[in-house]
Amino acid sequence: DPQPTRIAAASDLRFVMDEILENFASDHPEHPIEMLYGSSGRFRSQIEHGAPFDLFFSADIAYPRALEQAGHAAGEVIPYAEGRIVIWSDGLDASELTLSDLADERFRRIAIANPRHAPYGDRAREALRASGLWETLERRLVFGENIAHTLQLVQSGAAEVGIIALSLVRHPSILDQGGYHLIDDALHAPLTQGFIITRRAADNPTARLFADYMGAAETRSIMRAYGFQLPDE
Amino acid sequence: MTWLGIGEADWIALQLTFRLALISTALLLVLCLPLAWWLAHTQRRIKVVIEALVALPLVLPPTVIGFYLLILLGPRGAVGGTLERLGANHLAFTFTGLVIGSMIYSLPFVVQPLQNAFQAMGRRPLEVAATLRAGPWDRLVSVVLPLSRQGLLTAAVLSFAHTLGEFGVLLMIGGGIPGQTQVASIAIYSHVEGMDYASAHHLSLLLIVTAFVMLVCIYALNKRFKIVGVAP
Amino acid sequence: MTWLGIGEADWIALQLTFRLALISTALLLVLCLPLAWWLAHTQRRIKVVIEALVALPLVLPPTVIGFYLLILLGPRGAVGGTLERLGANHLAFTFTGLVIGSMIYSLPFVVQPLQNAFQAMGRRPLEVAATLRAGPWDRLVSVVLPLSRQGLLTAAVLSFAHTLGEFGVLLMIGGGIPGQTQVASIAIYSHVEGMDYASAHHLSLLLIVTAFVMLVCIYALNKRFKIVGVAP
Amino acid sequence: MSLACEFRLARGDFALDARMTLPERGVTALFGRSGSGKTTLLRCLAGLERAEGWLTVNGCRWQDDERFLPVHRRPLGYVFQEASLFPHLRVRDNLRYGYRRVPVARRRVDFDETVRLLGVEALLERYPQALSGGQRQRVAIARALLASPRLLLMDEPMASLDATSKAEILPYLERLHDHLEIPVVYVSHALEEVARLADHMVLLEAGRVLATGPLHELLTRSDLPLAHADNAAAVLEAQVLDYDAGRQLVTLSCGDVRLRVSREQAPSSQRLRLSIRASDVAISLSPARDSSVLNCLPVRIAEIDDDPHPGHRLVRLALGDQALLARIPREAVERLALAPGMAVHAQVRARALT
Amino acid sequence: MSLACEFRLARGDFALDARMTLPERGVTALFGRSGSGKTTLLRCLAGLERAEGWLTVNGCRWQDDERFLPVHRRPLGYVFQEASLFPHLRVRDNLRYGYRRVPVARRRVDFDETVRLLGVEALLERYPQALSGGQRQRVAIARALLASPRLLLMDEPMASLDATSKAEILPYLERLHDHLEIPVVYVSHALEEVARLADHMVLLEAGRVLATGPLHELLTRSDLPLAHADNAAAVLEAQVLDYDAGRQLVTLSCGDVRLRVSREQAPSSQRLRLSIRASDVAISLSPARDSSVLNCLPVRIAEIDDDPHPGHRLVRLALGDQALLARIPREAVERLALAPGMAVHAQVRARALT
Ligand SMILES: Nc1ncnc2c1ncn2[C@@H]1O[C@H](COP(=O)(O)OP(=O)(O)OP(=O)(O)O)[C@@H](O)[C@H]1O
Ligand SMILES: Nc1ncnc2c1ncn2[C@@H]1O[C@H](COP(=O)(O)OP(=O)(O)OP(=O)(O)O)[C@@H](O)[C@H]1O
Ligand code: MOO
Ligand SMILES: [Mg+2]
Ligand SMILES: [Mg+2]
Repeated sequence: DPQPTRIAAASDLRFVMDEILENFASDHPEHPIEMLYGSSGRFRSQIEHGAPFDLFFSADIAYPRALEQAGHAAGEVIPYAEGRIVIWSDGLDASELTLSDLADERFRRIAIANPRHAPYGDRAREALRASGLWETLERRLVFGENIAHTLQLVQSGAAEVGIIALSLVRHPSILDQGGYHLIDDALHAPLTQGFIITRRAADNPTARLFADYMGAAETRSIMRAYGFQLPDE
Repeated sequence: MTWLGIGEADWIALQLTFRLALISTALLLVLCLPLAWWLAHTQRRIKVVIEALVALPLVLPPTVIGFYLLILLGPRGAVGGTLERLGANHLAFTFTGLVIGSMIYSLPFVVQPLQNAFQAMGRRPLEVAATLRAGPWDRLVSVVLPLSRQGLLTAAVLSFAHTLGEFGVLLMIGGGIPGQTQVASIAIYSHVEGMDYASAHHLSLLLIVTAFVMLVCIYALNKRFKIVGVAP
Repeated sequence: MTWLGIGEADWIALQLTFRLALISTALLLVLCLPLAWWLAHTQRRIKVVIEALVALPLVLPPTVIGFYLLILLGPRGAVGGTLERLGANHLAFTFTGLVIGSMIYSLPFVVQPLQNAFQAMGRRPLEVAATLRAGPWDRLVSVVLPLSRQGLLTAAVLSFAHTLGEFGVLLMIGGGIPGQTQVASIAIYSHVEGMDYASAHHLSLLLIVTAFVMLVCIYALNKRFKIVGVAP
Repeated sequence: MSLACEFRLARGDFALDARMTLPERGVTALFGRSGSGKTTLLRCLAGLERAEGWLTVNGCRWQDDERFLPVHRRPLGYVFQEASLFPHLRVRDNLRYGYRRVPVARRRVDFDETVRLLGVEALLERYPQALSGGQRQRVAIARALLASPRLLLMDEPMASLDATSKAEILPYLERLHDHLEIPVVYVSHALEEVARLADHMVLLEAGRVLATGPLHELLTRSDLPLAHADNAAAVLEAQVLDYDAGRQLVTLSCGDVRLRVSREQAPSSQRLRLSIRASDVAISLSPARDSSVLNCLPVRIAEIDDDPHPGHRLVRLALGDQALLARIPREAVERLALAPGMAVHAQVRARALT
Repeated sequence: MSLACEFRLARGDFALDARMTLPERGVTALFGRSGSGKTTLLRCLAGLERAEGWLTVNGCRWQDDERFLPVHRRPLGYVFQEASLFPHLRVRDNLRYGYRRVPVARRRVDFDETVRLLGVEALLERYPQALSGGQRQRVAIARALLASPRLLLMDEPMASLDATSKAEILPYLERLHDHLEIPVVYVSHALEEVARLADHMVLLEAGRVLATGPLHELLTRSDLPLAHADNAAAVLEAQVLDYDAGRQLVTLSCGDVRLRVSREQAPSSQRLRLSIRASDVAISLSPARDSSVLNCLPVRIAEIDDDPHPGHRLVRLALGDQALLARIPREAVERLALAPGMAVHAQVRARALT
């Protein structure tokens, strides 16, 4: 029984990758793949210390770049998407909200990912700063460890509203619960995401195959459906 | 303001951590004393169920416990919701919430050593004290606590040390608010994830050294005032 | 293959979890017996330092311990690197690595209750056994272990339950690889992150119920064969 | 009557079913074989066992179907059969444990005196682990006394004490019992200790009270096991007539007869208690004039009984309205042709007890 | 000589500094006041304390500067002064603990017989917590014996036993000591127990050996405290001449004099040991013919000493080459004008010990 090819993917890719993988598996049933989701930062340090991952899809292109420089990559860093951030709330329809509405006192707690290490959190902070809201809101912010955790803080109702990844709120179960407000991407630096094939997978045909599969039209349309902007569009 | 390679926010986190550990350990000791006593002495069948329940918080990953607690203590949960209806604030992202969370998770570390100590002590010293006019409270202070000192110490050390390092529960229900709920463990982890390894190492080292010095002092004091043993 | 609302991968994770908990608890008990015995009986100064060291693994957040362990056991670390040079594989992301990690983190839960039990027992029963021809091993089996049963039980329960729920250390040095290092706690958390709450609840519930039933059985057995107490 | 009780309690096969009434003051010896329930009965009195039944002390109801005075409210002193010192307290603090808990106004026992008389001054700063068995026992006795009890329960308090220590402590206990004027229940297997200290006696057998009454009655009753014990003895109450300080001799009257007993000081009271062991009484047909034995009393043989001692018979002698026991070799019974009703002379070595 | 040792050990203020030699078999009584170091010495013998010095048993070096035979390799039996039953084992398993660990071929004590003679058959299934104090002690004695020891150390084994239990156990111990042919070191405060069991005696005072020697010598030496004790006694070795089964009387010769002693059965050996308490000896100037006292022996007054007993003097009497003690009222010493060198008659009540 051959070892499946193992992909470590940032948690914002959780839903989209599941769909892509489903297609890949039916197209290439002889190439088994195992998907692990988590925070990009953790995967980066684990790969540095010998983690058996064949591909690494990061939420921030900086991580795979660092790995490449340290010689952990087989080949180049490939940018695959640009992420977007949205305002989302579990209790009300956030499509009605704008960034400046967050100043309203009824939002006692606003969840963002931790800007210190989570790329989505960093962009959320940029956006809040750019709209001059950071000082007002800072004391009401709570921080998720990664973007999926940030989503949970909002889902539990403990934070009335949050700034999270568009790719996550496009999940059908969330779309059912009402809308979201897309934050203008002019307010923050682009969230360019990239992946690498790790050194251990240099001779792994499945890894190559999956890397190529990311460029397939079917895949690209799924990515788009989850709100990602693709690099060359 | 950086000192010993540790930024101001981290100093605050450290301070918060020790406050949290101290408060939850103290509260736990007080609450668990009667429970452990009851467990040590009851003959009732229900005892084994309670004993098993006490250990259960350990069984789930702390992040998951934290998640369920977040729901429970948040505005829509049974506890948080009730508080909101009473005009108070819910407990998610509050220091009180952290205290509750770390208490639940450290419960077994306090109950079990105490229960063992009480069982090992037996009833004899209490009987003797009673014949010498000591009432229940008096017996607790003058006999039970000194004689179960080793168990109390273990309970306190395990609970305290464990709260210092607690991460999952605190992360979930704390929200990492600097100065309020961002404890050292979360700060260290943030540094690691953010690849600020120097800060992570410094803060880890400081936490370890402080805890180590505290523990050595406690154990040394304990040894100094130790009963020499029972034999001969 | 879904049964009780729990998928195949989760069953595997659950099995892995129990195997890990069993193995690391068993190893810890064996290793900690002599250490706890020495701590209970030595008069040397260094004792307090060792006691403090034993509690230290608790002080850092598990994820951070896991991170340091990852460095240590990985191909560039002192341990992992040495192994690689000797032609073996490093230990990061292996089941062995998980065992080492969970043992380090559970160390204090095993040492301290055992040490307390040994201290409470005193030397008298050993002296008596020695006058009745029991050699050191014989005394261990026929006197020390039965008389410190409560402490052994506490040590085993705390270590076992704690390993079931351990998340941070295991995630870091294990990487959560299905079938190899993805234990139940990581699986549950994955479900939570993936908003597959149903699976998370099912797996949590199963873990809790299994652990609860195990604990109740253990405690009931313990009660059944219990010494009735010391007083007349 | 000052202490009365009735207790029922089951422990496995063993069942305690005891009812007794003790005098207001003075020492009651609790006597019985190993396992007969002495400790259990003491524990019931102390309230350490929740027995069915009732207990009245000095007119106060301590326990009945409705009430149960908790142990720490019962003003008692308890010397446990087994080691009971607090291991975490020095001897001084063990002693002060009960002492401190009695309000100053109600303290009736002096700390320093007790410490001195029980010979534990030199041990005050030690922990119990650094004491010998006998030293521990003395500390435990002192600790119980220092709680100024109104009921003193002592479970073989002198079992592991040497004769000299006993000889030092007994007179102190005697004085203390007098001084405190409280009932004392005293378990001991040493008949001599009991004869010396006790006025009253309760005999237990398999959890039941076999007999209860004044010590001197029970000691000589041939239907009870005491008269047949190795160290069977009679206890006589006698009137002091005279004290000869030079020869340290007291002359006493006991009914019609006169008795002489050696004694260090003049008796302080008009009455003295004497213990006369069955083995200390010899019978002669004629009065022995040139013997070292002090007393040669005219007595009448009341009864000649079997004696468990090999080759002996137990002879009950009537001395006025009191009784003496004599353990006589079978050979002598034959040789002297002793028979009930005969008037003989008893050569008696008596000991003053109080 | 079979057991010889020298030990030095310090414990706080207390220092043990004991050197002694014990006979190959037979019982050595270890006597001394509370805190004199008896328990400590036993612990040194057992190897439970790492004392300086050396110990040789039956020609084997158990301990010296180089060697230290660990406790479990020393084939001994130890009855501890304090409770020592394993709380996690039933009485049966407590008893079997040492028994099982002795290879079958080396077992010299019968399980069922020991259990029966110590009266613990009914307790076998109980846990120690469900036993009374005396029951625990009996189990502990049985347990030590069942380990078929080659050296038996007993620390006040009968302290909390009633007279009847003692009377049942003592003959068994006696026989066992004979049968096992091992040295026994026996700590007891009861002189009577000691006089009955022991051949040899070691007197301890403040950690030092005050005297050591055959029991009958030490008991009557007036420079030692024993002769002045309350229950001072002499022990005589006598030759059996005749047994009168009907009267249960043994006739013995002790030097030139004849003695008669009551005894249930005919003595099994030609020698008997007699204990004669100082308080059981009366002096008369003329032989008393019509007294119930069996023996009226011609003796010579050797010495008249002070006696701690009020109003008494201690008279040492020479009986052939052996000695008797008599505790005589001062009054009688005057009245009969007793003086050293005088020939008098001793009225003696003797007890056969073996
Ligand atoms: N749990 C129990 N199960 C069965 N019997 C018990 C239990 N506890 C005590 N006993 C019995 O109760 C009886 C009374 O015990 P107690 O301690 O009162 O005796 P005691 O008269 O003090 O004896 P001793 O002189 O030996 O101290 C004993 O025969 C003992 O075996
Ligand atoms: N740690 C210690 N510090 C000081 N003195 C000690 C210590 N341990 C024991 N002792 C003393 O050693 C002496 C000998 O004790 P040991 O137990 O041998 O006496 P013992 O002769 O058995 O007395 P007992 O008849 O009372 O049992 C005692 O006086 C005791 O107080
Ligand atoms: O690396 Mo993430 O996508 O912030 O969890
Ligand atoms: Mg008793
Ligand atoms: Mg002793």
